[in-house]
Amino acid sequence: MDDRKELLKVEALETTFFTDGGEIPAVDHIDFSLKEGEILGIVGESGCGKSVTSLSIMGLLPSPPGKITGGKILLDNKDLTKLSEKEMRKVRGKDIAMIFQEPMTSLNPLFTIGNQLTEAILIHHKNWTKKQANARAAKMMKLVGLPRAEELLKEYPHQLSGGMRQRVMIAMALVCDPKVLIADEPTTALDVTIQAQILQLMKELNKRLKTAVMLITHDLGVVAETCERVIVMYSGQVVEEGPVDVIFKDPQHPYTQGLIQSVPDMRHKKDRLYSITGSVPKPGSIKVGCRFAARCEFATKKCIEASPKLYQTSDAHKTRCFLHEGKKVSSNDRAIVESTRT
Amino acid sequence: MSEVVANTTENLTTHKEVGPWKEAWHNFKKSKAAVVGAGIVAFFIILAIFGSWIAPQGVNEQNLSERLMAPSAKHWFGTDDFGRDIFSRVVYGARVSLWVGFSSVIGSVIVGSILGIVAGYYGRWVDTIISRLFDILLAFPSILLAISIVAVLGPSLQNALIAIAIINVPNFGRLIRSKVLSIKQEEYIMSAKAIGMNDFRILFRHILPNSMTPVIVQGTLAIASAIIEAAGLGFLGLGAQAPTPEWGKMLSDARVYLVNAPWTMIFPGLAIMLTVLGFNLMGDGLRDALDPKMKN
Amino acid sequence: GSGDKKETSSDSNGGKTLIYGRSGDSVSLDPAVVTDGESFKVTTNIFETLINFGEQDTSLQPGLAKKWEGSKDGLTYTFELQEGVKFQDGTDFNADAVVKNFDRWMNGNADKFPYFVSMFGGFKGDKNAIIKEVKADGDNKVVITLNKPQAPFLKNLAMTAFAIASPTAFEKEGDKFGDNPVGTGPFKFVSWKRNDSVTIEKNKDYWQKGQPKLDKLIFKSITDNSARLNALKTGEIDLADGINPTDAKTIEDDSNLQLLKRPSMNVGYLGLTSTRPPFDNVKVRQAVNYAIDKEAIIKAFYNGQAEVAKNPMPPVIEGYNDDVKGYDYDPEKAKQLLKEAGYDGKKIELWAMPVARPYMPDGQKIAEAIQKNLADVGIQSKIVSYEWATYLEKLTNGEADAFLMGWTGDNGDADNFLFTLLDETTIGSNNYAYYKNAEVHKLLATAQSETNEDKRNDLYKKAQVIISKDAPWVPLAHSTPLLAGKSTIQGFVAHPTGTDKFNNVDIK
Amino acid sequence: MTEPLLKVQGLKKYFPIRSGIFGQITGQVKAVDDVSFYVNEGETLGIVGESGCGKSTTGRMLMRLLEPTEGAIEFQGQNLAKLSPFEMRKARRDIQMVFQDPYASLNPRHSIGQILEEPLIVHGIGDAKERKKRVRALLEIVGLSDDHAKRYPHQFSGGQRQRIGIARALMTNPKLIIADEPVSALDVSIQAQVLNLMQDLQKELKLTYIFIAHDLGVVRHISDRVGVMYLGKIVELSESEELYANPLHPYTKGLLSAVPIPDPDFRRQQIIIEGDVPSPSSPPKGCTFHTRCPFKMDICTKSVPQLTEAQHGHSVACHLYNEQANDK
Amino acid sequence: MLHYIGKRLLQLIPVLLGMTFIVFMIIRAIPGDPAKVILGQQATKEAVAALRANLGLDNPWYIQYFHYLGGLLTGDLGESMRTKVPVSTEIWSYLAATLELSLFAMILAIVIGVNAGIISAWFQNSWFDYTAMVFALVGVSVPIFWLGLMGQWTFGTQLDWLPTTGREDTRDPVTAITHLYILDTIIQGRFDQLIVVLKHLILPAFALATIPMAIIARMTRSSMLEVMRSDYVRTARAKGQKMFIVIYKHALKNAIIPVLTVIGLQMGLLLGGAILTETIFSWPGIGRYVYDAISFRDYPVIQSGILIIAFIFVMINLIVDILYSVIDPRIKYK
Ligand SMILES: Nc1ncnc2c1ncn2[C@@H]1O[C@H](COP(=O)(O)OP(=O)(O)OP(=O)(O)O)[C@@H](O)[C@H]1O
Ligand SMILES: Nc1ncnc2c1ncn2[C@@H]1O[C@H](COP(=O)(O)OP(=O)(O)OP(=O)(O)O)[C@@H](O)[C@H]1O
Ligand SMILES: [Mg+2]
Ligand SMILES: [Mg+2]
Repeated sequence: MDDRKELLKVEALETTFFTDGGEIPAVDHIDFSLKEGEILGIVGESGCGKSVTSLSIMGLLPSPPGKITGGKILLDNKDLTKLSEKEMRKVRGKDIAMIFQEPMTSLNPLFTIGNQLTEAILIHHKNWTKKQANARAAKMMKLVGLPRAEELLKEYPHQLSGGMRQRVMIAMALVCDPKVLIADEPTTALDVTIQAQILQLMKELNKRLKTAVMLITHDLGVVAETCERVIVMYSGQVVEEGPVDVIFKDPQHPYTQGLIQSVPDMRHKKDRLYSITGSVPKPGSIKVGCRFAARCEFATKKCIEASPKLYQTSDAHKTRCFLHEGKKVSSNDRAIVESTRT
Repeated sequence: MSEVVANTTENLTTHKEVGPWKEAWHNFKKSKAAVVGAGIVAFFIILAIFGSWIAPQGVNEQNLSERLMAPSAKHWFGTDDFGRDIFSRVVYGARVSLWVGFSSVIGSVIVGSILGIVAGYYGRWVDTIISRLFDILLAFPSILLAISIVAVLGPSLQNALIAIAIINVPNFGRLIRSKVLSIKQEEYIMSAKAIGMNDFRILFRHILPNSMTPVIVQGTLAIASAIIEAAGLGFLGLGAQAPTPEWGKMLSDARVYLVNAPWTMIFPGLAIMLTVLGFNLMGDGLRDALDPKMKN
Repeated sequence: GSGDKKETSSDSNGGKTLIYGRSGDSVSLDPAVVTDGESFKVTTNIFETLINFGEQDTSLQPGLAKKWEGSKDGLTYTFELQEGVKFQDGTDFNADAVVKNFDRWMNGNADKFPYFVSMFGGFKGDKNAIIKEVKADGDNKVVITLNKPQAPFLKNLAMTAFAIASPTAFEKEGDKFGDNPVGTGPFKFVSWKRNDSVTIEKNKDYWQKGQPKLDKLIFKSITDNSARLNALKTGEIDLADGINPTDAKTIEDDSNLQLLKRPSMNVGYLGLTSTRPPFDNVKVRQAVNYAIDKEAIIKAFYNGQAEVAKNPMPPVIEGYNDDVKGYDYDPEKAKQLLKEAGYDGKKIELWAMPVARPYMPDGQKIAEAIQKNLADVGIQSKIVSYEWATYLEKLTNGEADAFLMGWTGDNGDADNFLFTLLDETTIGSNNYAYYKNAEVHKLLATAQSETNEDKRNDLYKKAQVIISKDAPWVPLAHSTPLLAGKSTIQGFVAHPTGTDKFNNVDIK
Repeated sequence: MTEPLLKVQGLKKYFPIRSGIFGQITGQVKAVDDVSFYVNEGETLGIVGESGCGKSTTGRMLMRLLEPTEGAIEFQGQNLAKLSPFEMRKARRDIQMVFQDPYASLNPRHSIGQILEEPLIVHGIGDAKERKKRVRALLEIVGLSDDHAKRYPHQFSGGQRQRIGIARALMTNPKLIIADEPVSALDVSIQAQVLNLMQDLQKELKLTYIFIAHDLGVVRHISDRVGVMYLGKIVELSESEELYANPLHPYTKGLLSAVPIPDPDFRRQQIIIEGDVPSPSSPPKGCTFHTRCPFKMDICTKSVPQLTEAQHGHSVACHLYNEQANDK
Repeated sequence: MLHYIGKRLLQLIPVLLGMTFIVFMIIRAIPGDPAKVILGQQATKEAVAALRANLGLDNPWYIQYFHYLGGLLTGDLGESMRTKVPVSTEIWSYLAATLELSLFAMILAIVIGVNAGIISAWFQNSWFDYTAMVFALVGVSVPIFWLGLMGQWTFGTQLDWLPTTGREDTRDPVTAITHLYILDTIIQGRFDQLIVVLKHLILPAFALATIPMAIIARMTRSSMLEVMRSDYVRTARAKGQKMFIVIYKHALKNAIIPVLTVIGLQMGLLLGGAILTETIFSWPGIGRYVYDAISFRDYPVIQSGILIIAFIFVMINLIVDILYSVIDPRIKYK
């Protein structure tokens, strides 16, 4: 259906935190891929492993306690999990760039914007002069729609508003033309009007620069408006995957269904919101059975006793729910089937 | 393995009634260093309480014929220039040092808390005056202040203790003041006000208990430094008086024997170091357990 | 300069330098204005007095005065001066200079010249002033007339405080004289780093030929006894004062070092304030005298470097009564006396000196030993201490029950011990025990103006008998203060007063 | 129409900015600048606006947790702004508050039982037994169980804590509840639970809400009337249906169009409001929105538009409509 | 900035004034008459009375106080009752001795402490981390006088590597110009003396440096660990920056701010708190100077000495605050 190349492929990724309280499998056999130039949305509630997934890709897990305990992260068929720190450094910023949720804290408060931008350039363009780097920085600042680019370069982060800082972060991420941009909740900390500006910008840049974007968010609205494809995560697992229209029109997993229904719609007033009972389980607390079973209206005995796999329900649509069993099992899931027997 | 983990997390969130103190204790137990520290402190507390049973010899039992004997089976730590058993004196000394540490810190905590709370809660000119007073006291070279106070009151253990308490007051005062100021901004104080609670109740039910954790942490560490300060004053002859077996005083008495009878200096010195180390370890552990924000 | 401490004590100029480590710095280098021994230690080598003490005693020897003569009535003294002596600034030393010095003192006030008033009663015009006038009789004779006879007058004059200074210098410098002292002595002042060191160097024009032998003499303050000994061992200094008795052995064992002893001219005692119960009862005081084991104390804390005391003054001083028997260590007798006295078992305060002094190397520890002795006979005590100045003040006010104290003689005269320490008129100053005995007072007062030595000594001997019976003190020890020096030092003789002259000291 | 339960007139809060050697006042943050509105019994008034526009400050002033700089707060015939601190404490029985941060608004050292009982103790309601009973009752009402009373805040999830916060607000049987962003810290699925709970309670207990939020969807869902705040002022105030269907103020229009809609098919004409919210310490002259307004006119930079009724029950503070009103 | 400094200096006035008052009252509460102390045991009553009058001690305390304050206003710190030397002329040499010692100690403490802290944080839970932190813990638990004595005994007496007393070779004294001997010897080109001076510094400086070193190491470590968890460090790493640069450029600059506070406080403590070290090493410093003055009841010296130490202490804090704003552009002092 889509013949774009798969740029980044995550296979059976497993990331565990080894804490005093025991092992927390924050990311538990995740598979997905990101194609050239697409915007892939990852949604899920707080703590479901979105950030851990992205940090695993970047090789920036807080370690200790975090560690990739299984799976592969293939970028152009190169397995990032196998790279040394030194090789990984060449990938970061150059091939994969990342922006974070908190524009307020993601910039170093003690260095000027210019300093931080040119630093990002000079790391990967060792033979550039300061001047070249500065020019490039200024150009990027204009690209992300920041006025007074030259002046801003001399200013410190605290002198900028949240929206401006997030633009700087985007500029910084894109400064070395990465192939992949991971944006971890880039607008959560911003006001709606500013969020709209930033999302607009990201869409524009994606079109212009053809950078593939992995957009992590918990806001279904953002997904609907910005992404082509979406992955829904729940408690460290992917529970549903598919193109945006499909997921929103035909959500198959009860969780996705509930999630979509529980958002108050601004366009028309519902008398009562749909609500999913209970709360998200801590990763690792449920080992057997569907992790959503306890909150699921349709849960059967089977859901508690056996773990569902990610079932391919149509060409581009996968669901982790027994209701959709019987359709063909995706090849990636074989690994999971084998390893969940532990 | 992972089953156990699952159970504990479950327990914490849904089953057992674990109060904040219990949880702190739980965290505390996890740190080996803290447990070792607490063990050392407990050990010295036991020495302090049961010293008279543990010590093989009376603390002031002189025996001039057995002066300055090297450590032996009879006198584990040797004897001093009065022929007194150093081991016994070190054991008794635990009582003195712990007494100084605890009581001076309790004194400064009480006075510092009162001043800090008044300053932090009422603000305005009261705050200005008290804060300036703290500034003044802090700007004093603390040892000189302690020496002056002892000079006024006369050298004795009790007065050294008072001097140490006084020099520590501004530390606790400031700590509490800033804590009160920050807690005042907390939303649960706002919500306490919102339910119509009066200042007094807010202060004593909410602000005070919540400002206590850093005080406990700081207090533990302050006990450690109070013991060292007392030893320093004792060393200058301004602390405990003879024949009190205060470790610092023992060190200063033993100075002249450093070459001829080093054991007279080594054991009291080690005792100070160990006790202080114990309190420091415990304080670090408490900080991690009680005040995760202060955690390193 | 190589600055390497390993080298022998000679300087790069080929000169001989000796560093004398001591416990404190000088207050001033003008001997007339100070009272402390550390100041005198330096000035005695820059200045000279009319009369000198003997090398190791307080006998009177010629100094800047060749000869002297006193009149029968003890009111006039005539001094014949050395000739050809010059001050270090070139000013001539003569009768005129001496008179100017006396004028300076006599026209001063107690604030400026405290020692003068202590020793000579007062200044010009004062009621109690001893000295009436000082006149030059030609170039080389000085006549001093007194208002009333003073037996220790010549001994007083021999004290370093009354050394003769260059009138040109003190007139020019005024209050600053203490920073730029000029005398006739063997050494002249070079520099003073406060709290650290005073440097004096050889006076090349010194009138006594062949002296001094050293080129440079440095007085270095090292407060702490152990540190000072350390510095000696490491060669940072050559000679150290104030050696702990306990360290005597290490020094003797060290072939690079020699132990030097200062003849004793002091007394360390336990005062019993006779106005405070239970010590208002003479029997209790006597009991305490029996209770204390002086021998053991001396053995333990003076390391044997002291002599058991039985009188309030050391035996080297004329007038010492060796016939006084003193009190032996006899706890039984003490208990019995206490019983007789009806001692109620009241716990007393035992005051311990906070500082080390030659007569009391470690007040705290001696107090501990005494506490034990007292407890053995049934007197419970609590050891109390104050910071030194407070301690003295409170003793002066008679606030202590029993206290450790001591005295080092200034001029080697019996008066300087017995009168100063135990006369009723000195209550409120040095008679801390508040001892008062009319008979003793009469004896001591008479002795003050008795110029016949034998008669005078008799009076003192009588007084000692009474004092011993009244037992206001427990005299503990006459200690031998210790010094240590490199074994290469020659000719050093420690003086009992603590002010050592370096005229003949040499380094091999 | 009956008297409204709460009527706010010309409410202002200026925070002084202190600096200089003696900490003298060198400026003001006009956090809330002349706000007026009313709330009828049983209804929900929603207040929306971007961060820093003064929503919380308004809410807190209503309870006198912050002293208003100016203005009247009439509640059941009393002017709250004039009450003595003692009287005000009594009055708080009838007005309660639910806070944004379910983690920070509960004292971590007190058990849930203690937290819930406290308002009763403070107001001297009932004896120990009755109080316990009421605690139990309210725990049940907010969907928690009896044995939760012994636990401590950190042992609950965010949603549960927010229920506890609501229960606490209900302890004294208040008439008015001011909810300051009660759901914005919660996940969507939890948010729905809490919103439902609040709606149910309102019906059951005849509560009146002032619901502060920045999520327009949530506000629309729960409110009967909505006020839009911008930089310390209410710029538009109307029935919620009307407001969402027919926003008048350019800011409201921009705001509504900025909200992402979870429907990939939904296409609309987006009005992107440029720039950031100016600082309340130096608000723009005239209409405070003119710096970002796509329909700016000359007058906007000069004169401050007043909140006037443009259509029936629909007030707006914008010169565009003032003119229309004038024209008519 | 200048405005801010001016403001801070103005705020100092009440603190220092309060300080003079407290010191004044405390030292006058110490029993013991300076006149008697100065004149010694032999002094007569008349001599004491005369000296008291001369020193102005017979005036009521408030007159004495205002007299003293009046002097201070004209820059007169009074003169030592004992030596009659104006405090202002002699205090600098003591202060310089202490400054040299404590600065040297502080530099040691900072260089070693900060780097140990960084490396510990970088390689958290490594053997280096454990060893360094054990040392740091022991470091804050050891009484310095005991450490000083042990050092003196080991390196001075036993091994004979280093001198144990004073600041210079007494036989070849440094000609004081600034009284900071390191400077003086350099100015005079006496590098042989410089080495001697440095040798004298080592033992006392190490004794003195132990505690601040330990505290700084611990503080740096915890501050670094916190900063290293921060988003901007993650951002820097996400750019592909080398760990070394991330740590020494991005993290350290942020982490150093709380450490600076500690450094300021410790520096203040060193200045006034070096008494024990100065005693053990016969260092002619200000702590010892004031301490001796206390035992001699030399009121002007005590008053002015403490005042000056306090003044330096608050100035150090001011400098630390100014450094904050140099490092952290967010801190703007109006
Ligand atoms: N440093 C850590 N130590 C231990 N556990 C961690 C750590 N970081 C994350 N986790 C665990 O990993 C799980 C997933 O966290 P992650 O940050 O990926 O969530 P998220 O989906 O990004 O949530 P949010 O929306 O809140 O950002 C969490 O539930 C947490 O328990
Ligand atoms: N105590 C205070 N002192 C000074 N300024 C304050 C204070 N409290 C709030 N402000 C200022 O008042 C303005 C309004 O703040 P308020 O908290 O009411 O905003 P808000 O609309 O609730 O924002 P948010 O959505 O972030 O909660 C802000 O600019 C804030 O900086
Ligand atoms: Mg996240
Ligand atoms: Mg708010």
